[in-house]
Amino acid sequence: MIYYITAILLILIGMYAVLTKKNIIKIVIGLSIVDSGVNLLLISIGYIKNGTAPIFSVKGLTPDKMVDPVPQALVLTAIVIGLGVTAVALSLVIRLYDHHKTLNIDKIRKLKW
Amino acid sequence: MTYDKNSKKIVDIIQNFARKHSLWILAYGTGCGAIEVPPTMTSRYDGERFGLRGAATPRQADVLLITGYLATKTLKRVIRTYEQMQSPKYVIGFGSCTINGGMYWDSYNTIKALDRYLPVDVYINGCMPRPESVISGFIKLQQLISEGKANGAEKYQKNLEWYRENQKKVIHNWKMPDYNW
Amino acid sequence: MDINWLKVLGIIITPIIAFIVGVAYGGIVRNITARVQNRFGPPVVQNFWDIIKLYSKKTTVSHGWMHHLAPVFAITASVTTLYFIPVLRDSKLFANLSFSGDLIFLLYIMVFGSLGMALGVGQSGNPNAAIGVSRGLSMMVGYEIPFVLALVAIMIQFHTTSLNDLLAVQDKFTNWIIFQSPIAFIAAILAFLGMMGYAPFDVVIAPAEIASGPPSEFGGKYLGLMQTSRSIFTFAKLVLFTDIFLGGAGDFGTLIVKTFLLYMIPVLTGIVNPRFRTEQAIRFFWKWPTVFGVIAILAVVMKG
Amino acid sequence: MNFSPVHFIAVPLFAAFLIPIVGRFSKEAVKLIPGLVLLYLSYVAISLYPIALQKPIVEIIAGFKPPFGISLYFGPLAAFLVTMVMLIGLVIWLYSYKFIIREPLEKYYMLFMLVIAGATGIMITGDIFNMFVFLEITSIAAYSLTAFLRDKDGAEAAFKYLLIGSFSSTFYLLAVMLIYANTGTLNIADIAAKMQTVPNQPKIFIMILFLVGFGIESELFPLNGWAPDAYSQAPSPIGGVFGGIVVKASTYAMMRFAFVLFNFHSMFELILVLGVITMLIAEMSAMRQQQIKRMLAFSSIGQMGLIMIAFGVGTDASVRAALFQVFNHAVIKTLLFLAAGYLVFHSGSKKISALDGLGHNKPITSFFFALGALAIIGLPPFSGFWSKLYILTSVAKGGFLASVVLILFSGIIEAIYYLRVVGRLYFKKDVSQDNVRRTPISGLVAMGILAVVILYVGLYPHQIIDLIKPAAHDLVDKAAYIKYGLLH
Amino acid sequence: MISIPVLLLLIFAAGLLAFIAHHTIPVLRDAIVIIAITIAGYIVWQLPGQTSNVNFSIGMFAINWGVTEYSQLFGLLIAVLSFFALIYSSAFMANKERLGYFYMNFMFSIGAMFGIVYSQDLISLFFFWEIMTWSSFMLTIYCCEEAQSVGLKYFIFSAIGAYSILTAIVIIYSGLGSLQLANIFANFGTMSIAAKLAVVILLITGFGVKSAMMPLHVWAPDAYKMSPAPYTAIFSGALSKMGIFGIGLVLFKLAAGQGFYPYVQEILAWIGALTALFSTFYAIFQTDAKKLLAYSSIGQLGYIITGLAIGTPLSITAALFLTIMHGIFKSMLFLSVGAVYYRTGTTNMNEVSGLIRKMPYTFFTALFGIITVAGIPPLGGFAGKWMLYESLIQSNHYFLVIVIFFASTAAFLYLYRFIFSMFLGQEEKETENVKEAPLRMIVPMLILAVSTLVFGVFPGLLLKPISGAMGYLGNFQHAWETSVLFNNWGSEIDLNTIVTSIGGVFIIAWILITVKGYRKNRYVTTKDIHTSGEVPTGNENLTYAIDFYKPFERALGSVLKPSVDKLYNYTGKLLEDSFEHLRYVYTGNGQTYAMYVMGFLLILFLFSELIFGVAL
Repeated sequence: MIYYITAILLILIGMYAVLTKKNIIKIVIGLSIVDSGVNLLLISIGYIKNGTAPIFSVKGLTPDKMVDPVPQALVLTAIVIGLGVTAVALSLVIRLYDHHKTLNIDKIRKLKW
Repeated sequence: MTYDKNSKKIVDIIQNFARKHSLWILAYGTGCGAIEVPPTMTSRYDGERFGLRGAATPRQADVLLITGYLATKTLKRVIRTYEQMQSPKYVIGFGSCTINGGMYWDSYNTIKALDRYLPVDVYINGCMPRPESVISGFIKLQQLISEGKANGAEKYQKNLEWYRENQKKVIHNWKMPDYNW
Repeated sequence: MDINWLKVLGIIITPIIAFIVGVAYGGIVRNITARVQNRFGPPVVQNFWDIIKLYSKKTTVSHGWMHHLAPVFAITASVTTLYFIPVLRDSKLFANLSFSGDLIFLLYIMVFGSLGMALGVGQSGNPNAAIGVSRGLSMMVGYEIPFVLALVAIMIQFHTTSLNDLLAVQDKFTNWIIFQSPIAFIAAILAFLGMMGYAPFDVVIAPAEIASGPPSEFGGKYLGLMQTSRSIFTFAKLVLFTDIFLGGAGDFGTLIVKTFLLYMIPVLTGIVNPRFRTEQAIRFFWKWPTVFGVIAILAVVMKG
Repeated sequence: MNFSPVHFIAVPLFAAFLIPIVGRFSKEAVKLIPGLVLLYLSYVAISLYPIALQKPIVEIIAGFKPPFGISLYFGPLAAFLVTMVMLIGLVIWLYSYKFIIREPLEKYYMLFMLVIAGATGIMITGDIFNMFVFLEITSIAAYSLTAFLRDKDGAEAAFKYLLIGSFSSTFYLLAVMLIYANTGTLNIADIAAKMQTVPNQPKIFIMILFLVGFGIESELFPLNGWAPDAYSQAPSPIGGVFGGIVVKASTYAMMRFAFVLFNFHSMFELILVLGVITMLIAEMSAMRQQQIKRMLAFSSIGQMGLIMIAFGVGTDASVRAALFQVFNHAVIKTLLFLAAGYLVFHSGSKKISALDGLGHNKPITSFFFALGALAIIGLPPFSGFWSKLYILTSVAKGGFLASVVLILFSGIIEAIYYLRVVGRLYFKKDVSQDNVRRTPISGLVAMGILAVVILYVGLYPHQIIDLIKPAAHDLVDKAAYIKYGLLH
Repeated sequence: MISIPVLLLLIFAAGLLAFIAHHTIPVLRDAIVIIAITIAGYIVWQLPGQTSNVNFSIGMFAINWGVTEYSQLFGLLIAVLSFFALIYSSAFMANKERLGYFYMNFMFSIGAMFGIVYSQDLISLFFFWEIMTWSSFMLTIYCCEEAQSVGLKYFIFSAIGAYSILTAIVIIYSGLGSLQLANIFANFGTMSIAAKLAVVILLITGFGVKSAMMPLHVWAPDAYKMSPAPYTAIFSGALSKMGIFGIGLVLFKLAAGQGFYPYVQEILAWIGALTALFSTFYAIFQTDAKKLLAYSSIGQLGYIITGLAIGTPLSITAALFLTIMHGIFKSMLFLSVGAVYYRTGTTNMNEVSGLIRKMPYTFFTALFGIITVAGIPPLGGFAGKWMLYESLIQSNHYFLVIVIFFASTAAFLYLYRFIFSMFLGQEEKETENVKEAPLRMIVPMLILAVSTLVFGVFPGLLLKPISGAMGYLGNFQHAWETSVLFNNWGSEIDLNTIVTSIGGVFIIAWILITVKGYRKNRYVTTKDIHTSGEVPTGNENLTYAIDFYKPFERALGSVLKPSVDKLYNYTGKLLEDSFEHLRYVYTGNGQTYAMYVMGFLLILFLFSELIFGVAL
């Protein structure tokens, strides 16, 4: 249960950062936190307390003792993708800072209406 | 159909009768004589009894009434108006000024004898002539018409060069279209 | 093709009669005017002399072929109008072509002349003439409204658009339309004032202001033909009104009396009135005469 | 040859991998490779089309049968959309061939290939998580392409796109997670089969997440803040890519889920309402734009609204109409973006006012733009007319007369602003000084192809309708999807 | 057998070929279009022999093309007018720019008009309607930069009209499931009353835009002014008739027999009459000849609409007769204005005057044109006007007839103004070197002019096809003879007698006045006028043209002040301003957009019960 709560808290914290922080780096960090939260949530779906890896290494291991392997696979992928997005985001932040000399998102709104 | 005063056909008699009894006046109110025209036409003397009637434009008029002295500047307009009228057309000189200049006999810019510039059929003497004399002038004109003697238009056309010469002598900036009846 | 000689005869003599009567009326009017102004006035035949004189002018100045045709248009309109009006009731000789047209046709053919005239006048290039035409056409829009209102009222009252049928309705004195629908008559007669062009609606030809307006470039035979046309047209209009409102006439005596009395209305109005400006005239026509016309129609509709 | 739908994903991905490497040796090769890939894929798509029409091709990856392994579902709808994507892609490649002269070329083409791979992946995959991956591939490539020009505005637009796009992927991932938690499977057909058993509450929750996630990508109204910026700041051909490929892919996903997984009546109504709002606001905003590409972007959003309205009606006929409009919009909007690209290039400014009189200077490009404008307004005999007509009839038959009126109203607005631009092109004094540079042949051919398609579809609409019918049926018929998807 | 697809293909192909030919072999261009329209004319002529309709289907819509007597009437009008206009334009447009564009759009709009009249289903009707709209739009903006906003206005109104039609089509489709005209006519009564009323109103609005019905007319004057003269002839002569065509169908095939029919009739009749009245007033005060004619056109279309709306056999006869006559005389007038424009380069009536001696044939055409418009016997307009008045009076529309009569009397004003300002009046120096227009322009104009006389004397020539068309519209019958017209109260007019008497008197008077003093006639210039003796010099302005009807304007007072055009502009501006505010939702701040997303999500969550019926 704690995983779910933590995950949701992480998502909410991230969202809060994204929606309120003016500094775009903080926004990117927020996105990253949201990402982590979602990943945590995802992995905790398949988690079973005292479960073991879904490898038939030990005799008598029944599927209900194994954690679900699929979320793990998913999370791995999701983490990679999240990393990619963060990388792109940060590179964009650099570009933005180059052009605007500011990191305040309120000042970066030349394209509007 | 050239007009021949000697041949008096029945048509001519009717036509002359009609002309005589229907004189439409273009009163060129140049001088002080213009003031005498209204009494002539209104209730007191009632020129309409003789078929006299005002005409608004030279195209419709038969008689050009020159009521007084003519400045050289006005003369040009009068000539133009006369030339725009359609024959048979008559000119009545009104007052002494048209005969010999009258009180303007020594003025530098009035013409003295209208005769030299336009063919006058009837002069009405006086300075100014009273309506009675105006009417008598018209009656004289009517007589001339019925006799076929009021042929100033023919005279003017025949002696056009002479008239032009005289006219051009006093009117210096002569820019006029050709004579068209 | 068999030719109806009676009709041919009528066609030939009707305009002649109309001309004589019309010109004579003109002379009488001049006399009456003179009397009102405390003058003697010209002889009654004065207008004949005028017209003969105009025809006997030796020269004519024309501005082109439309100018040349203008009086022709005018005379065509007046003579044709006359042809399509039964001059005497139940007369075969003077019925002319009245069975081939009706009131609406008459309304239009009456305009034919004005428009043709206006065209010829236009070609003369005289600005005064153009101003006159402008005023004339504007005035026409003014007086046509009450006139048409009155006519429509009569048409729907008697369920016909034919002049002959209207004549047939007014078989006796009490059936004259002037008594059957007096309001329509008032509207029509007010419009008639405008149609005749006497004061106060003579702004079109205001001689002292715009040099007699439309005809200012016309002289000699053109003016003569126009005067002829005007005389015929006056007579035609008078006969038309007599036929519509006063029960027509069985013989020339009655016709002369009725038309003369009718004619006196605009003439006497004209003698004692000054001149309206164009817009005043138009507004006048759109005010009371139109109201009368509308009332006339409503009265008919109410009645049944 | 034995083609497989896997090629649609594998070949461009491989090409994307190859391009930077080849770029070290030959720039020409970099330019050529995407063209070859797309040509090949078009060929594959066309040769697979008849097979897919008979029976959807379900390709099993790595030997696990569905619902366990990842499978590709290449039905009539996928065939239709993929063919469309290939056509658009090919045209855009042809156009980019001379248009993109800015380094790094290999990155441009690599990202382009990634977009193609991602978008086709979304369209043909039968696995929701797989779809997430493709969605992310598409998105990341799209973010980068938006900022490709490396200018101030590009970076800003890309950042906004990224910000909102991250929300999209987050919500989508959450939805995937919840589905997995509730059904224990990731195969769409399997989920569809098991979805009946899921209680309403989580179902609605999932649905909302899906709706918002894909709503962002398919430019529904409150979620489309990124779109105008991204469209207008990306290189012009990329505008076409967005309008014709990226957005269509996510629209596909949304519709697929809507029809197969949820099938709530109220959801369709919501989509319809959102579509109307999107359309109206976008068209009204487009009316006052000063920049041509931004105007096109708003117009694009408006068209998406129109498509959503048609989907929202939810009948067979309306889905057909929507798919027709999807196709037409992809073709026409791409043509418009391509033409606008050269117009902007020649006038040297993004402003509409700078386009004055270009019609005399650059007649062919301007002509294509005008043709596209007339087509998107919906004038016969161009293709836009028919799809609009179909949408209107189907919407009216669905009983939404108010929507019909609003569609027509926005059509008038659309006509106004497009004609203003066209008018400027042809009926103003020529102000541009650009008499030297000419539109390259490749660009003209690219636009020409699209123009021909527009005219051809406009004159013979029934040919494309014959293709759309099975596609629409594929989308609407849930039972068949489950049946084929699970290889029963 | 040659039939409708061949006709359409021919015209459209000719348009494309002309476009191509212009860029390759310009000589062929004119030949192609003229030959094509000639062949098309022949095809149209022999179309009634075709009994079978053309059927095929596009997608789910069945397309059906066929000939009815009603469409044949319009088809012939289009063919004839297009033929003359194209011959005219071969001279008029010579040496102009972008002729390929011009001829292509010209042919397209002709083809689209044929398509409209021969469509037997609403889809193809709408399809061709739109083609007609944009091709005419293209020609409206053809001339110059100023035409831009004009064209846009035209397009917006056309779009409103077209979309009204489309909405109606969509309603019909959802109600009846078929778009075949025959089916719709047969089953229209089965729809709900609201749907029926909506369809009728929408269709009349849509068609009314093209026929410039009053509140929807604002595009017409400018559009007519801006389009090139040969096309304006088609624009006003044939294209506006497509609206009439549609209104006729709607009134007699759809609305007739429904409960609301009398109200629709009455309202439409009044709209038509007021259109006629007000457009006449506006026409009087125009300074541009083409705009004047455009307003005149609007007014004439108002008469026609009134005639159709009254719906008695006589009034329909009148309306259809006027339709054809208006096609003829208005194209004549526009062509003559075009000829003046061709020689002087302007259509502003204050700038040209006194062209009568320079361009006598053009003047003759214009003269016949205005006499016909005025409805003065003996030319063709009279028969139509006469029937219209008679039908109005006899169907108890007393005040309607007054309004119509008022309008048509006031029409004399602008007609005179038109002919006076351009052809009569002073001969100015600027027009000294003007010559008569070339033969290829004169001949079509003169043929049309003479045809008005022919139809004026023998209206029966037109009434024959018209009574066929009326038979199609709903078994309306009205007796007529070749040159005798009857009204419902038993009166008649014999046009033969009328024309003979007018002609006879005219010719006799003409001969008399010409013979009298023939040799003493002197022709003088227009400078030789009574100017109180003053001799006008060359640069004195003696032309009375500006504010020609000032007295009338004063008499009208403030009647003309309120302008629908301004109202539309104001509404448009208001709308655009509101759009301006609306687009501020796109603030440009990424964070705001993110908030929108979250907000939307939250709303969906919070109100899910409201939206989806399930609480979360």
